[in-house]
Amino acid sequence: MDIQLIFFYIFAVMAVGGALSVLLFRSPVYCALALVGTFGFLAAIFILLGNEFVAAIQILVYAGAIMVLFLFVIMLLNLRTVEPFNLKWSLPKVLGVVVSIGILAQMIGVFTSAAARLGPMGAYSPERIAQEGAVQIIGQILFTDYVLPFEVISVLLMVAVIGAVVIAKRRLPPPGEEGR
Amino acid sequence: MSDYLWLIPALPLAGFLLNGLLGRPLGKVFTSLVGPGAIGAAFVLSLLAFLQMLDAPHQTLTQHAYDWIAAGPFHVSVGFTVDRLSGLYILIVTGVGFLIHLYSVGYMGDEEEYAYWRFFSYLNLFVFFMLLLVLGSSLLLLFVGWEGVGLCSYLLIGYYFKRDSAAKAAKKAFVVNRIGDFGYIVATLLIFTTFGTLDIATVTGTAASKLAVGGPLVTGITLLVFLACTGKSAQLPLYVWLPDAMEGPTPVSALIHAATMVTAGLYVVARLSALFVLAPTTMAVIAIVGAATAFFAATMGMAQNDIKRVLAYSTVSQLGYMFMAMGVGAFMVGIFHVMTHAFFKALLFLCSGSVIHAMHHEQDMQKMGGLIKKMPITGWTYIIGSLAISGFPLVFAGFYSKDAILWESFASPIGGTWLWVVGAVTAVLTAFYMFRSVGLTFFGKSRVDPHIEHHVHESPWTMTVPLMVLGGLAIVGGWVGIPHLLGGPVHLPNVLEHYFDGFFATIPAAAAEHYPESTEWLLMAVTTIGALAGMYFAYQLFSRYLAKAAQWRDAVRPVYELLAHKYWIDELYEAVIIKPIRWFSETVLWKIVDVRLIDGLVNGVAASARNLGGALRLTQNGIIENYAVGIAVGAVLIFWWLLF
Amino acid sequence: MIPVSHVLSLSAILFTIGVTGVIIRRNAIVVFMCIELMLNAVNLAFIGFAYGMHSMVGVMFVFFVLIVAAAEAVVGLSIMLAIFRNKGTLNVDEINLLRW
Amino acid sequence: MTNFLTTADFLTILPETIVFVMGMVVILFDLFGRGRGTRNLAYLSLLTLAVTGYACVSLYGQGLTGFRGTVVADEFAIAFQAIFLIVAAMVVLISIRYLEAQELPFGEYYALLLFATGGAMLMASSRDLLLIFIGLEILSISSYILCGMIQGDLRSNESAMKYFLLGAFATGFLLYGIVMLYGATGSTQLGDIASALTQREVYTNPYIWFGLGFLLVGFGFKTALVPFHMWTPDVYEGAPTAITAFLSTGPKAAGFAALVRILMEALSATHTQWVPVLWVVAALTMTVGNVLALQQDNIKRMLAYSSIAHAGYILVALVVGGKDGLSAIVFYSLAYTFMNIGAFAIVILASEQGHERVTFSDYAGYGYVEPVLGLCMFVFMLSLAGIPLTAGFAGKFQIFKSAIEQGFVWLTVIGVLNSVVSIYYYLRMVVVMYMQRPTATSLQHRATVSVPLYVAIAAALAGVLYLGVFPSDLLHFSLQSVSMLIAGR
Amino acid sequence: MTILGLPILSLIIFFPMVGVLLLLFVDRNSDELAKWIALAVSAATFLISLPLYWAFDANETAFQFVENVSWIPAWGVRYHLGLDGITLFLVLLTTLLSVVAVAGTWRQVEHHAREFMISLLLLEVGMTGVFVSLDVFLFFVFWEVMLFPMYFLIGVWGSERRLYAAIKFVVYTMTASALMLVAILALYFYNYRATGQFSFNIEDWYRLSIGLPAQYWLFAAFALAFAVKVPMWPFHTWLPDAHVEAPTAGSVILAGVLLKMGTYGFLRFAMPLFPQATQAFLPWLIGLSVVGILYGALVCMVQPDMKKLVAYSSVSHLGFVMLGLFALNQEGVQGSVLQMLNHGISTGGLFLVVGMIYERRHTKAIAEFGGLMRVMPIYATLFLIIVLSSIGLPSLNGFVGEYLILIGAFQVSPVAAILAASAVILAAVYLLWMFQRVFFGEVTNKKNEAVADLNWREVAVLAPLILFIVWIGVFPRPFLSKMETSVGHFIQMVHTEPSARAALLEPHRVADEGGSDVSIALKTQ
Repeated sequence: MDIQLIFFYIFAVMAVGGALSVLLFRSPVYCALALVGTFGFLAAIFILLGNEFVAAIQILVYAGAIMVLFLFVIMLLNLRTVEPFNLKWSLPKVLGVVVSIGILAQMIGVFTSAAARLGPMGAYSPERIAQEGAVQIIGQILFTDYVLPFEVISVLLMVAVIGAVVIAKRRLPPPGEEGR
Repeated sequence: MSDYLWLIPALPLAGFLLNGLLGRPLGKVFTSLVGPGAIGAAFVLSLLAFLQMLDAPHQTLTQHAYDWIAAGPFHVSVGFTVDRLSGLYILIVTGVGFLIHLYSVGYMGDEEEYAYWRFFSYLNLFVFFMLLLVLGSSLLLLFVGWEGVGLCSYLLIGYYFKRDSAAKAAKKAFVVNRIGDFGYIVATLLIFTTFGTLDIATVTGTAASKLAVGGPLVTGITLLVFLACTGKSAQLPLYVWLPDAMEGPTPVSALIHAATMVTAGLYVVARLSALFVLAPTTMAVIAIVGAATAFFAATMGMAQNDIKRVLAYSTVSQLGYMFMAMGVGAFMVGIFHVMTHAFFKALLFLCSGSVIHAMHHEQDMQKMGGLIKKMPITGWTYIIGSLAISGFPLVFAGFYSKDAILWESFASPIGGTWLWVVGAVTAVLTAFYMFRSVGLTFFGKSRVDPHIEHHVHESPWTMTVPLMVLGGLAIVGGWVGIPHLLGGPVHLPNVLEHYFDGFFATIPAAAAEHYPESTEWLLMAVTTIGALAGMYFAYQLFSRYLAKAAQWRDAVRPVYELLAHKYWIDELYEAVIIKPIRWFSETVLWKIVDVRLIDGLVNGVAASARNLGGALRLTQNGIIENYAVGIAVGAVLIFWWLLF
Repeated sequence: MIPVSHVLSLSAILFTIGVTGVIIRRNAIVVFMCIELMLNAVNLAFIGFAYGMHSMVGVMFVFFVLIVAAAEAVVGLSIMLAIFRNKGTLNVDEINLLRW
Repeated sequence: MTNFLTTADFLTILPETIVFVMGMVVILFDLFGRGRGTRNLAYLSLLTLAVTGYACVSLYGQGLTGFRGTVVADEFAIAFQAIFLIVAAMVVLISIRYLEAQELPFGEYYALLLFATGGAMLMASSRDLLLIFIGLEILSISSYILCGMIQGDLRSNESAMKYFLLGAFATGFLLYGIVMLYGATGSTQLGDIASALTQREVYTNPYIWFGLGFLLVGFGFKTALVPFHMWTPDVYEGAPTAITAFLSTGPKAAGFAALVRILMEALSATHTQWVPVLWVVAALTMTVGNVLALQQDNIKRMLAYSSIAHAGYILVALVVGGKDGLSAIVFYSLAYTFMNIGAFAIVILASEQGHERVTFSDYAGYGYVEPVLGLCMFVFMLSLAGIPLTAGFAGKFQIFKSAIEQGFVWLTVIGVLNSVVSIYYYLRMVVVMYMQRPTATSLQHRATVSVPLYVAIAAALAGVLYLGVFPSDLLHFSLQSVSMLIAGR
Repeated sequence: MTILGLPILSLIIFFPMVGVLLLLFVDRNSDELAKWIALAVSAATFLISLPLYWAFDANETAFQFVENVSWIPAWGVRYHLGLDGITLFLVLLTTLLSVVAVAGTWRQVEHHAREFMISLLLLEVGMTGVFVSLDVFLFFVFWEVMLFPMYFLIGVWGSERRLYAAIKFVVYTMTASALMLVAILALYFYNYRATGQFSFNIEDWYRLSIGLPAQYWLFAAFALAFAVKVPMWPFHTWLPDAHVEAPTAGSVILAGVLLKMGTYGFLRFAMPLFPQATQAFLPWLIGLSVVGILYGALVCMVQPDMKKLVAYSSVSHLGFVMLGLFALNQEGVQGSVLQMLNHGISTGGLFLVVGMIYERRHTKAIAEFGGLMRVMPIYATLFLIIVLSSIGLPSLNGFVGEYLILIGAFQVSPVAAILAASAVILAAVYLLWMFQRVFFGEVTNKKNEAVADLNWREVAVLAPLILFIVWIGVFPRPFLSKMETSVGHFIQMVHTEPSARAALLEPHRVADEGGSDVSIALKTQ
């Protein structure tokens, strides 16, 4: 049996485990760490799928930037108060769980169904990527076909920055408390 | 002259307007002149018209005033007709009307509170409508008058509007009449659909050709018309309003509820005789109803103590007589009695009015007595009237007309013995209760309240003159209809018969078997003697032996109560008809159907929408998770729809 | 050779876990983590398809999703910061001034 | 492979470019112009919008496409861009006094407004799911921030957080939808998807249905369709009133623009599938929105629910499709913009320093305190209720007309009955304004004067009445604007 | 066709707007001025509308004074007005009653007289518009817009439960007319399919022949909208509430004109557009009319409140109107059109007089009164005349209409006619009973001792009504002759298949039998 596949399954199980622990850990900090783990395993799976570059970005941006931001905020708010595990099971929640399991069933059903079939084959076979190098190809596409999204996304980042400033920055701090 | 027929009703109308608009500012003298004046003038014109009519072609004058209603085939014009029937009627109406107006000047002279001018304007208006009724050449125009007189009687009965009894009586009169009018309206609808017109001449002219004898259609029409008549002319079962109508001022009772309006029913029947003769069933019904009314009313009359009520019931009873005549096809005789009755009943009412006037509006006969000395003219005229109505032989008007009726009820092809018997008994009863009232009022020792005793005196000339004139008429009025049996030997013609010769339709099966004169003599003798006995007996009993009268009354207490309470008919109607209807309307229709069902439904819809909102609101509990659940549920449903 | 359907199934599982987390967790930050999990599931699906179809579109998409996720994280976390300052809790079921 | 960016490319996105660039300029001004109040920024933004409007007008009819067909400046795009510009302009006008009254003296506000507008415009003009997604995100994230503007106010924070969390959640669904379409067709460009769908084996591919479903969920959230609507009232109520006015018109219209473009250009082959779904959703949306609005005492919240209902009406037009139906979407979006922002403008005008007047009882006797404004409010309410001679009626008429034409009789009946229900709560405002005596809490004296607000109200009134009495011109315009979508079908 | 080259109909419709504009500039506190302006404007409108009567050609079947301008080309909507012998009188009635309403409530408006008068004038605009629109869209616009001034009249100036009554009035009507809108749209497309062009022109629609089941549904939708307005039993329950709560002017207009819109709707739209459906539903409609007649009358008898009583009496009287309409013959329809006028005048008058006593005593409960005859004789007299006309006393207007209706109905369904005729009894019962309780007897209630009799203004307000009551009763020809042709045309329309109507819809004159010239000459036969 193909070694790739075995690794895939291993990482898959671990990713799912990480996800579940995000779902089930009580302390936000643990959750965050579990999420980092999940991202790691996903990155590994990306490698298996032949996209080392994306895997790297995944680690850098997600695990590196985003999750750090999460942890930073958690620490900042020092949410030591561990969320009591009673999830307050209300009827809607139960319904929700049932429903999401339903979604899962439907999705698996579709993905494994015979009718499901991939779209037309593209030009970028793993071999080509291997010889031309993923970074070069991506760069090329990014600055030709995707130049507009690339430019526009900057506006998005700009908005995000402004937003952070507007919302989080303290105007007129309350007396007797230095801004953190 | 016929171009000016419209003036006859127009004059009273003008009088009404003048009195109504200017009566208050210009005062009593003005009113006293305008009111009777207008009617007097109308009487003169009527007389002229009458005379011209007599030698007009077909003895008919007609005038087309203008087109009233025109819609498609339906077309009614305002036109007036004076023929032998209406000619006689307008004379009665304006003539008697004039006398009564004159009388009212005195009678209502001291009227302050309720406005003298109102009274006269109403009275004039009444005469206007009555003339319209009589002269109208279309059934619909006739109906206008018909309803108009109803309105006026409503207004005049309610003249003393402060009295609740008066107000109620007025409403009762109008409503009961309306029940009859319903019949009239439907009848006209049927007539229009049958004849395509409502012009009386055309209808009566073509009736025989368009309607099958005894057919359902003609029977229906005539029965409906008769229903109207029972309302207007106070026959069973709709007579109940007339006794209460005595709440009105006495001249009103005299004019409207004795002489003119109440005979409108007979006028209509006579007018449409051509239709009625085609409907034997209806004729039988009319005869029976008439006889029954005559009898019942008479019995009730015996137990009344209010002088005017006695007269009221006698009116009902006499009207019954007239219908009996109509019912047996003796239209002429019926009209004859209408005329004589107009004279003597108006006379009686006016006399009673004069008494009441003198007695300061005391109407209870038990508080009277011996008045003949104090007010001779009134007294004697009253006695004349009583003799006339009781049919004192040979002299008085009533005798001839009533006797004619009785004879016809026996001899006519429709009539029969039983009819005659009822009539005869009624005649005796009539004589009895009339002279009961005479005795109680004018003879015996005075029972008058001492406080007012010394005020009692004879009435002014404006009142006594009409009394005397009418007294005269009450005597000579009958001489126009002397039966051949009596007139033959001394060559006195039966003027009326000659006058109406061939005017009224006759029953198709007119092969009336001929009775020997002896029978006629016999019947006449029996009734006459009975009547005389009744008169004498009653007179004696109620002028001299009151105590004995009381004893006998107590002996038959239940019967007396029954009569005194008019067989509890009013209470019966109240309980059986009025109450249930009101209950149904109030409880079922309004409170349940309207409020509960329909509105309940309407508001229910609105409420349920609001409640639904309230329920859905609960999903909006502000917790993010639930909203997420909502999204997820929606997603699942959509997938499910799309995939499977 | 990894069958795409397996990759997709994995992404489906992750996605569902994310959804479930959003529904049952009460701490806003954790809820947001679960959303990030969903986004990752999406990324995985993109990569899987790109892998299966030899296409680069999916890969490109992943980058932009990443950036969007980052931007959302910045804004979202600052919003939570503000809320925590004012209310002292991040339990979503206690933050329901606005309802009905 | 070589690549020249031609001027056509840039012209195509000229409007968006102007808005984005000027947004940044506004921030710079704000940076250097601290303390000089924000009015100038407002006027700058207005100027920007005006210029952009001019750009749109001059591009109209040229049918430019750029960047390998990922963006177009066709009539449809420009029609909606014009709507967004009008929305933005009116929101700027009503914001000027609002910011001062609520003591929110910062210029990022206008910048974010411009960015949001730009995002919306991008959504309307792009023919690539990626660009649509990015535009959507720009719009959404700016909206989250604008909702949370009032720092000290818990309600504002809460609405921001709810909007954000649920928005991100829905984004997840949207993305998954895109993945599926990508997986089934190998592309994210609408044109390619459409051409791929012409092959049967693609058409029967369950990925497509999944993608369609996920997309509907995502856009259903943005356009607040039942059952994805629940966030709407909370967010609208908590957000600053001016922003509520924006949210209820701008993003909604943008969502519809994108949805229409996707469904018509990419997925029109599958309409037999999504029409029945949207039929049900439309009926639910109208009914739930109206019925829930019956219960509200808070005007913002009432208008939030009513906006759900109006989304339902627009959805009817989408379900009906065809030239008339789609043109009705354009028409109704504009009409709704006028009447809704007009109503909000009056709410803002009535509110005072630091105290908003958002409950019905605040307006007892308002019609007599402020006859003219009361009358305007009355007209806006009538228009929202869809009474003749107002824009609301013209829009509904066009919608129902097309619905009947296509034979959607029952949907029409549901619609008209719903608008009857809506009369009930819109008239409640009238009842309060004219038929109740002023109370202690209600507005007793005339509100402070604000020229920009008056301008906004006047504009809204003019729009409502003009579109109501003479709808023809706009109808022709909107018919033109959607014609190419039908041609592509 | 115009008078003096003026677009007379537009002038009549929109002249009140002049008053509205003037009033907008009146200071909100100067009530007197506002009233005078309103009075002047409405009176002027009435005067402007009067020439219509003489200018109208009684023998022309086509619509007259037509104005036809394009309005909304995108939908094929046109500003299309016109008048026929039926609407002629409805318009005149509207303008007359508007004047009466303004003058009649002079003292009753305690607050915001300016707004009150504005509403009244706007109402007049709407009502006239409804009657003269020949474009269905235009009609619908007026039909709906006109609700809101009325809504204000009830809601702002009404009595205790005014809010409930007002919203009930609006929602009731709106619900029905919403369905009518759907039907209108459907017809719009039928017309498009048939002719290939979008048009709301009623004259075009008259040519549409529609398949059967569809025709039933459409007729039902239209009929429902109009039946609510009439109101026909069982859709009448908004009426008592609205009337009881409304101020006098509101009641007068509501009873006098608004209800006529329902009957007019049947006459102009529901029946000619769907001849077969009309025939099919006829028995039911006749039945409902009769039920309404009796039901209204019976419920009237037990009403403790004068206004409520009059309101229910409207249900009964409108039942008559509908009955005549459904008789579908010259007598019936002419009678019912005439009865529309009569009801407008008499019931309007009744509401006025009730309002006058309400101004003085601030109660409408019959039990509160008694013996007023002595305190206020003039009032009593005028009241009685109006009551009698409402009872349908011959020689007053009510009778002419009702009798024609009965004649017409009897030829179609004798049973219905007889049942309806029995209402004459009930009418007498409930109205006279009220009259008796209010005016007869001693003055039991001390409050009534000092009540003032009518002043010159109030008499002047009632005078025109009384005039018409007597005039129509005694000499209805001037009215009947003007409407004869149009009514005949209407009946022909209903009796001919739409496909066969081409000739009918060509404007043509009918033979001049007893046309406009009315002879009062006294001819002898």
